This record gives sequence, structure tokens and C-alpha cells, in this order.
Amino acid sequence: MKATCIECYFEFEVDDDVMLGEIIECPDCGTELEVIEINDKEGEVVLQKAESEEEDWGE
Amino acid sequence: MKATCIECYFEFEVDDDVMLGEIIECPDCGTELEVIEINDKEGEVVLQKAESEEEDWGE
Amino acid sequence: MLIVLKLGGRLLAQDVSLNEMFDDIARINQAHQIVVCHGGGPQIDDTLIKLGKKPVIVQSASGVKSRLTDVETLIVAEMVMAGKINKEIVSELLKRGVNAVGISGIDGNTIQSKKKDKLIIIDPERGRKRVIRGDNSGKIEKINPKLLNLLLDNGYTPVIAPITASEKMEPLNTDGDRTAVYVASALKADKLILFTDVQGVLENGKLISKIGREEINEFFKKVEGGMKKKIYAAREALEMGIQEVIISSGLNTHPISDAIEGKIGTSLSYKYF
Amino acid sequence: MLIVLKLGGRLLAQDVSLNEMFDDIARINQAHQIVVCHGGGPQIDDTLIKLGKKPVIVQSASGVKSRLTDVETLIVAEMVMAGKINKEIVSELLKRGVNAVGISGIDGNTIQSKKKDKLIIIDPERGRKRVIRGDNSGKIEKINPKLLNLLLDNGYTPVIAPITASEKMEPLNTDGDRTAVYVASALKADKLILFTDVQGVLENGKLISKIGREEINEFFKKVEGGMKKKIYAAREALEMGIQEVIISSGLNTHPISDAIEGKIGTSLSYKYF
Ligand SMILES: [Zn+2]
Ligand SMILES: [Zn+2]
Repeated sequence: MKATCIECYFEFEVDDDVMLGEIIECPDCGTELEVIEINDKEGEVVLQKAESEEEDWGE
Repeated sequence: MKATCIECYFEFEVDDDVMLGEIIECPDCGTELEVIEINDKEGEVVLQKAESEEEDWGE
Repeated sequence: MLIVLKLGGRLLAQDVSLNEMFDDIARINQAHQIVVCHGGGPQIDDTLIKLGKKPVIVQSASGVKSRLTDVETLIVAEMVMAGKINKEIVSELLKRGVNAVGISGIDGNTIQSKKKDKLIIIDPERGRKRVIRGDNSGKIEKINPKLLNLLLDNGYTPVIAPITASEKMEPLNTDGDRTAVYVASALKADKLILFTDVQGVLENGKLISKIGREEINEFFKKVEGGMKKKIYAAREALEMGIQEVIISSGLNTHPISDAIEGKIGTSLSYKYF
Repeated sequence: MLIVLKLGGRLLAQDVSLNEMFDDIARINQAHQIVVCHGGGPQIDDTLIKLGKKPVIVQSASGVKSRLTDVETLIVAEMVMAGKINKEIVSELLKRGVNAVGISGIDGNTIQSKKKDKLIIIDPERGRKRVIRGDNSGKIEKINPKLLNLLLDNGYTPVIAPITASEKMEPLNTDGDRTAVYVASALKADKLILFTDVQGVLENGKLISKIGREEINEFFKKVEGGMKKKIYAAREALEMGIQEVIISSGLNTHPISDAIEGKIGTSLSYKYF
């Protein structure tokens, strides 16, 4: 599977068993990227920046 | 088992397998009476008037 | 105008959205004051079953079936009605700009009730009459309208769960229709609408639009089950001085405005005929 | 004086009566204003388990463990906190003559929070980082104190469950300590007391009576788990202008008055040293 970093446009390979929601680190710029689409036909995954809260907010 | 109606003081017999909470009708005056104590040693049950609400009050 | 609405548990348990109802509340709330009362009986049963507890239904000496609200059932009633259903309604109203505040009858000692001391049942095993204690349901005795008026006067829309306060200030499970009746009376409401999942009082499948003073007792004999309870509640409200009680389906479009205009539902009033 | 109390879920889950606490609230309420906030985390877990659902705990990429409040968990949180615990506290206060009114943060849009958009977890099966959505917990953004002030001004004692309103007016599960902090700040409370089931901040088993500004960060490193969260909350409150925060056990006799007099608990304040 091919992927393109949305921050630095670096193209890289990801494992074929990649899952939706998985976080991948760009090998070039280090940005954490979330897999939001897997396009099997094109052999491509679509990424967006991964940002998240770590704290526990609830009871 | 012996019992005495608390309304008309009539004395009468009740079955030996009587249970706490059971309702007995006085054979003389017809008052509904609740068994509130079973005194095995004396062979006697203690009664009080049984009054209750029949409607369903809750959800 | 002040309108008290009762959203029944069966209505709220329907697998359809009540968007039309909530939209209508938001629309009417702009010109009038609304108080929402709700039930939750079927939802209590559902949660009891999910918790592995069978709802306890007892049969009274005269054959009336009644729920025994034991301690476990009371806690589920509090959870389901004061927690889940109440906050769901509040959320739906807030989404539509209605400044809803959800309380239960126990809050601020607003709804005071008498605890059922005991029930006389037919013991199913022995076939004899027996007293059982430990019921936690309450019959409303008195409403203290101060908190409700304070909320209404300050632009809030009260949403009321039928958990009421015993003389000893314990929470009690209380009938939602009767709660709505007493709230409507204490607030001197102009109208009380009892929303359920049927179109109103039916006779041979035909909706009865109006019922006056003389006819109420007649219909009381004709109808059965849940509708008998609704007509009973309506009569109680009329006796308490409410001018009009409407029994109607909450599943229509514009369920409130159309009911007020007499287009849908059964209207009960002593003004008729 | 206005005092905000937080009764933690662990404290409320203890198998002992909190009579001393409720008696003390009734005593102090005669001369001062009290607002009660509460938690309910352990009770949510209990009910989830009774319903046959395992509490979902996820581990974030940096190792922090966090509850995932999925839809089912949110409903249980509403039931347990806004229903059961809230009404139990209201009942205990009413019994003692305190005119308590139980609400949740969502009522009257009183506590507004931000919904957690997503969590990044370590997938336990694949060992890789993954995003999960569908969390229904909220971080408080803003308090609208109007309803709370209205209740206080009219002699009511608010009891607040930590269910708050998202921007879309959905109910969200919210941390009880943080709820108490924000409520205390919005009401300009004189004191905030976080009651738990331990005597306060301990160092080598010895209770620390006072912690000033400089020491807080130090203790933040020394303590663990639940107490770290309490100190974090206390610091947040002090930064928001609260003069004194007390972390103390709710199981003592006179738990409030003795804490205020400095006889028990750990007092945190920027006034010290
Ligand atoms: Zn990159
Ligand atoms: Zn007799």
C-alpha cells in the first residue's frame, strides 16, 4: 500500500494489513497520521493528521 | 392454633400451617385480620386489622 | 397559557423519533409556558430484565394486578426515570433552544406522597390472602409548587420524573399520569395533555373527539387497561379544576398544536354540553 | 461563606453510612451556603458489570489508562449518577431539613463541555497505535451559574451530578473533581473540599496538613493515581482563584467542620508561606 504524508508530501509504503484508524508515523517528517480511507483498488491509503486528548475526562 | 378477633373478641381456630402476613377473616364479624405473630408455645396467633391499598401507585 | 404535558413511558419506548414532539414544544414554548412530566414503566421493566431481575407483579385480593416496587426496583426506577429518560428529554429540548431543567418530584420536596404501607395479595402458592410489606410506591398527597414556579418565572422549562418524597423523605416510585395531574392542578395549568401511543379514546375503533362530564363515567366502564387509567387521571384533573384534559398520540406531526386546536385526540372537559 | 463539597464515588461506595457527613451539611447549612458535587465512577463500573458489560478501559499511546465512554456506558453514567446517587443524596439531605435540589450539569445548560473527538490507543491485539471515536466524555469549558445562583438565592442546596452538555447539547460523562472545581470557581466559593476515602495527602504514611504554592508541584510528583488527580484538581482550583482547597476523608465525625478548622485533611492554599 502506498501513502502520502499530508504534511511533507513524502511518499512511502505501508503494510497491506493496515486498518482504518491506525496511526502511522511519517518516515520523513515524523508527523503522526491517521488512516481514514483504504483504497484497495488503487493500492493507496488516505491519511489525515492524528491529534487526540490523552487525559481521562469522565467518571 | 387459637386466635382472638381484635374487633369482636370472638375466639376461633386457625390452621396450624398459618403464615406470618396471612389474612384471616373473622368467622363471627367478618373483619379481615392479619397474622402479625405466631406463638407456637402458647398455640396462639396474634392478629391486627388488615387494611391495604389495592391500586397501583407506581410506574 | 400554561400547558402541562405528560409523555408516557410507552410513547417514549416507541422505536421512532419524537422529533415532531420536541420541535412542537420548542415552537409553543416561545409564546406559552410548558411543563413536561414523563413516565417510564416499560423502561423500568427492560432494565430490570437486563439486570437479571424479573419485574415483580402481584395480584391483589380483588384481582387488580400491581407492581411491587421493592428496593431493587425503586433504584432502577430512579436510574431509568430520574437519570436516563429525564436527561434524554432535557437534551432534546436544549438542542431546540428550550432551557430545560430536569428534576424529580423529590427535589426541593416538591411532590409529597404517602408510602404504600402494605399490599394484600393472593399468595400464588397457597391460594390464601397474605400481606406483603416493603413496597416503595407512593400516592401523591400534596404539591409544593415553589420550585416549579421559580423555574417557570425565570424562563426555565421543568421536566419532571415521577419519583416523589415520602413523609420520611424517602424516594418513592409514583404513577406518571397522576404526577402530571397534580402538577397541572398545583400550577393552575390551562391545559393538561396526556400523550400516549394511541390516537385517544376509541369506541368501536372510532376516535371520540369530546367527552363531557356526564359521559366520563360511561367511558370509564367501556374502556380497558391503560386507557381506563388515563380517563381516571383525566377525571381527577377535571375535578381539581383543570379546564381541559386531552388524551392524544404523541406520534403525530404537530402533536401539541393540533391537539390544542381539537384536530386530533380526545378532549375531556366539564365545559362540554 | 459558600462552600463547595465534592463527595467522591469511592467515598460513596464505602459500606458505611455517611450520616456524619449529612448531619454536618445540615448543621453548617444553617449559617452558610453549601453546594454538593458528587462522582460515581466505581458505581458505574458496578452497574456495567451487573448489566453484563465489561467497563472499557483503553491505554493511550503514552501509557495513560482511560475509560472509553461508549453510548452504553454514557447511559449507565446518567442512570447511576443523575438517577441513583443524586437522588440518594437529595433524600438524605431532605431528611435533615436541607432543601436539596438535585440537578446535572446539563440541566439549564449549566455546565458546558467539549466532547472528546477521538482517543489514540495502543491496539492490544496488534500492538499498533489506532484512533478510536465514539467517546462520550467531556472536558468542561464554561459554567453558566444562573440556575445555581437562583437555587442558592432561594434557599435551595444544589446537588450536582457530573453529566454535562456538549456544544450540541448532548449529555457527556464528566470528571467529578473537575466539575467541583469549575462550579466552585463560577460561584466564587470560599472553600472547596474534595472528600475521599483517605485522610488526605500522605508522605511516608504521615498526613501533610498544609501545602503551599511552591510545594504543589513537588507533591504532584510524589503521589500516585487518584491522589495525583485530586492534587491536580486542587491546583486548577487555586489557579482559578479559590482561596483554599481541602482534601480530606468523608468518613470522619464532623468531616466538614473539622476540615474547615484544620483539624483533619490536607489544606492547599496559595496563602501559605
Ligand atoms: Zn511527512
Ligand atoms: Zn370478629
